[in-house]
Amino acid sequence: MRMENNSLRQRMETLVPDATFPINSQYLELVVPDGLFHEFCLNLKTSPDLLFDYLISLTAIDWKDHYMMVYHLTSTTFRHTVVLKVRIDNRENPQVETVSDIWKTAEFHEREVFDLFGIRFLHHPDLRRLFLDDDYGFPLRKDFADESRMIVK
Amino acid sequence: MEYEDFKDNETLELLKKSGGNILLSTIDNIINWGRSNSIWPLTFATSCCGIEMMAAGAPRHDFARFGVEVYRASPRQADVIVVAGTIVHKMAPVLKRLYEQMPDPKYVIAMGACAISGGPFYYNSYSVVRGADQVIPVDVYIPGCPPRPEALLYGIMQLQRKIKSEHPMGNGKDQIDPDADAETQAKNK
Amino acid sequence: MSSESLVLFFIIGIVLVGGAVVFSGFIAPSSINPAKSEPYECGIPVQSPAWIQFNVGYYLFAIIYLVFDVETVFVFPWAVVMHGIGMRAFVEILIFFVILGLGLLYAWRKNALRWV
Amino acid sequence: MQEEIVKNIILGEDEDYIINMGPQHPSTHGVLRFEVSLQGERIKKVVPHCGYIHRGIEKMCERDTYAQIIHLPDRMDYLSAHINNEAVCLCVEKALEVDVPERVTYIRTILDELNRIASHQLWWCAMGMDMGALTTFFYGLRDREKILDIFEESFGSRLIHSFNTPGGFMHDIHPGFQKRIKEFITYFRQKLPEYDRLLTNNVIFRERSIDIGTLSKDDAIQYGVTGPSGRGSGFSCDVRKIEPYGVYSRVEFNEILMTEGDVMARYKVRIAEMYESMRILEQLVDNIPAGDYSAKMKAVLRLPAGEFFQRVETARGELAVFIVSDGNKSPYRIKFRSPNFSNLFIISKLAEGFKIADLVAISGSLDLVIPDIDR
Repeated sequence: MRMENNSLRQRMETLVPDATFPINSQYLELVVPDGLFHEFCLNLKTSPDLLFDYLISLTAIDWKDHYMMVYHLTSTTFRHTVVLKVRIDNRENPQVETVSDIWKTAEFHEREVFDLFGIRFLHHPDLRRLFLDDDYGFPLRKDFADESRMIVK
Repeated sequence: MEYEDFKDNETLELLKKSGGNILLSTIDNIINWGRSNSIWPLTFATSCCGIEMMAAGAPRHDFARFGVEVYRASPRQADVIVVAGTIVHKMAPVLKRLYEQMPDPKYVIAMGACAISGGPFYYNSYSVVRGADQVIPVDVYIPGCPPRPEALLYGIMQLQRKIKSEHPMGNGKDQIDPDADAETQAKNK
Repeated sequence: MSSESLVLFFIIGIVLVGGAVVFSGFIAPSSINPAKSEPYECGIPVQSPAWIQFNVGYYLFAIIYLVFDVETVFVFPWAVVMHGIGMRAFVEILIFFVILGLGLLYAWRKNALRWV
Repeated sequence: MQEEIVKNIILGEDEDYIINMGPQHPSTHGVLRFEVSLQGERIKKVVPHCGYIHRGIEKMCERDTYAQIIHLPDRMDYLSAHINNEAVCLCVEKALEVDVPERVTYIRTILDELNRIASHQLWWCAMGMDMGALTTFFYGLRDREKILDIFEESFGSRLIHSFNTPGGFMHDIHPGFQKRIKEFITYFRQKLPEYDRLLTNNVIFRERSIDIGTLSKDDAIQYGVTGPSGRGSGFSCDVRKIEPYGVYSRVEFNEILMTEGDVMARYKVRIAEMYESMRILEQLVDNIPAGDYSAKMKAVLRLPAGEFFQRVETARGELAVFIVSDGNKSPYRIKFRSPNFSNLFIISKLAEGFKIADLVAISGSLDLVIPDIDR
């Protein structure tokens, strides 16, 4: 049965106690510590009353001092949606657990995020760059600059 | 476009003037007539201009009327490569190799703002080549984003005129570049 | 169909084809560059060599096609003279077809025709 | 080097024969490279390589204002250009809590459906051409020109017409808009069965599309294959039904779902969707409410700080626009969840074991537009 945001929120609090819930007008949003992130995702997908089986989109945001991974998940049976976030503080070598074994589409979204942000995903089947060639920088980082190719207006 | 002003506007005068004795020999005329009236394009569409190129090949704006009969899939049988769409740094060597694998005489039409100068992606894009002429020599530029099929037809007509003023047998003078300085013109004469 | 017109027909064929080839070779500009001699593979340098072992099924198909192609070559001269000879020629060609039909049946039974 | 080649010839079997169905190939609908490792004619493995048209649109958007961003999603999926435009406008309007006049939502939904029919028509002609039926190319594009005339009359441009701005339209539609749509519908109502007779019941087409490249439902969900490609195998992912936007909640249409999941099922879903789109058009075209064509908007829009997510159903699947704004005039980060990106990577799973000619049919049935993959 479709769970509204607040009932969904209680369910999440039972699952991962120290998640923070930033305000979001549309969907339930929660930031999960990356320690137990992978096992929490597995829980989201398999527990019978949640069944988040469709990963809409997976992306990253560069907040200059830390990265924020954003996962939009929804369930095709119950039609409720949740926005999952993981904070990555390490700037030089950003790493996060992969979810490609839970949602197959994440394998390619993660390769794209690696290509454009440089965030490595642990245990990813084949983490190669998708669009750019290997020696190129990571363009979507805020501190990216490339005078030779980019004319900035 | 009426046939009269297609026949002689100022660019054709420029071509005539720059061609030295424009009086082409009959062989030149025959060869140019054959080449200009059957230009086969290569199916090379990277993005949106490709759809307008397909529309130009479709029943309404059918450019088979101008001799551009059929899209050839391989460069070995194509005469003109219509660069329709954005050229990206990863695609530039591919375009270069395709251009080199085309048999002579070969021509290039840069269709759309992206192929002319990078178009809407000129600023702030780290991976767009600003214009196909940085990769291969371009004969005709067709502005527009995407240009209408009629614009592509007009571009092909311009290419046909350009072919008609060539000297394949080389017995005309070398092309005197009108705005080159006097000294090189004298040398050419 | 006297033989002179056959010879004349043959010569005109040679002249036209040869002329076109020579004329185009004469007037066509040629630009030699390294990429031109490379095999064309959608704009990407070729990765794996073409000298690999293919399935034998393709070879069998080619041979069977060749047999029946040659068969049609025999039928053409027969068709020209068939009217003169009459019924006897018809029976001969039937026997010819039956023998080749048996060959086809044998190939079919041996699964040579199953596309790999 | 010499003996190495000889060794290869003798061994031969272990090393695959790799062919590039490369960037310049008529059946890849753009610049996408399939690295196909073959055994005779049978495909062992397909590895898609993209990036040949990656223009860095998401990086560009971080420097443009919202009115400028509207023109970039058009160049991503140019066949559903209007729907991409509308996605960004809806997201901006949701962030600014602007209530758009009723007339605008009606016309936007009409344009969505017209764009969907035009895109399906072009898919139909490209797929037929890929599988050898050249007549579909001419029939499909001939009828598509009728829709492009409607767009051209109201917006001035045919394919990419950036007519949407946050808050409404740049100018009102042409008075003859409704008349032309009604003409088009009566014209296309007789033509669509003709398409059916031409290709759907064609023996060669059926032979090459039934039980080819079957996609199971949970694979479709796992890989996020949305749109008609996903609905061909039963995955009900129509955003017009799940999160209705525009007038879709008040319009009565049904979502086409097939279960076989092969090339023929995806084909049938798209043909049936053209009928559904015409049904929606008929319900909307007569009762476009009067009113002004745009809400009052400031010149430079500044979204409040926060994150906004808008899902839209394009002709190829679900496009989601995710704008992260920190309050100034250009977004801090914008992410387009493009439908073709997820639809593409299923092909390596679908094409295994089939012949290389079937790879053309499968990629035709997935209806890929490559700049939408690379952005």
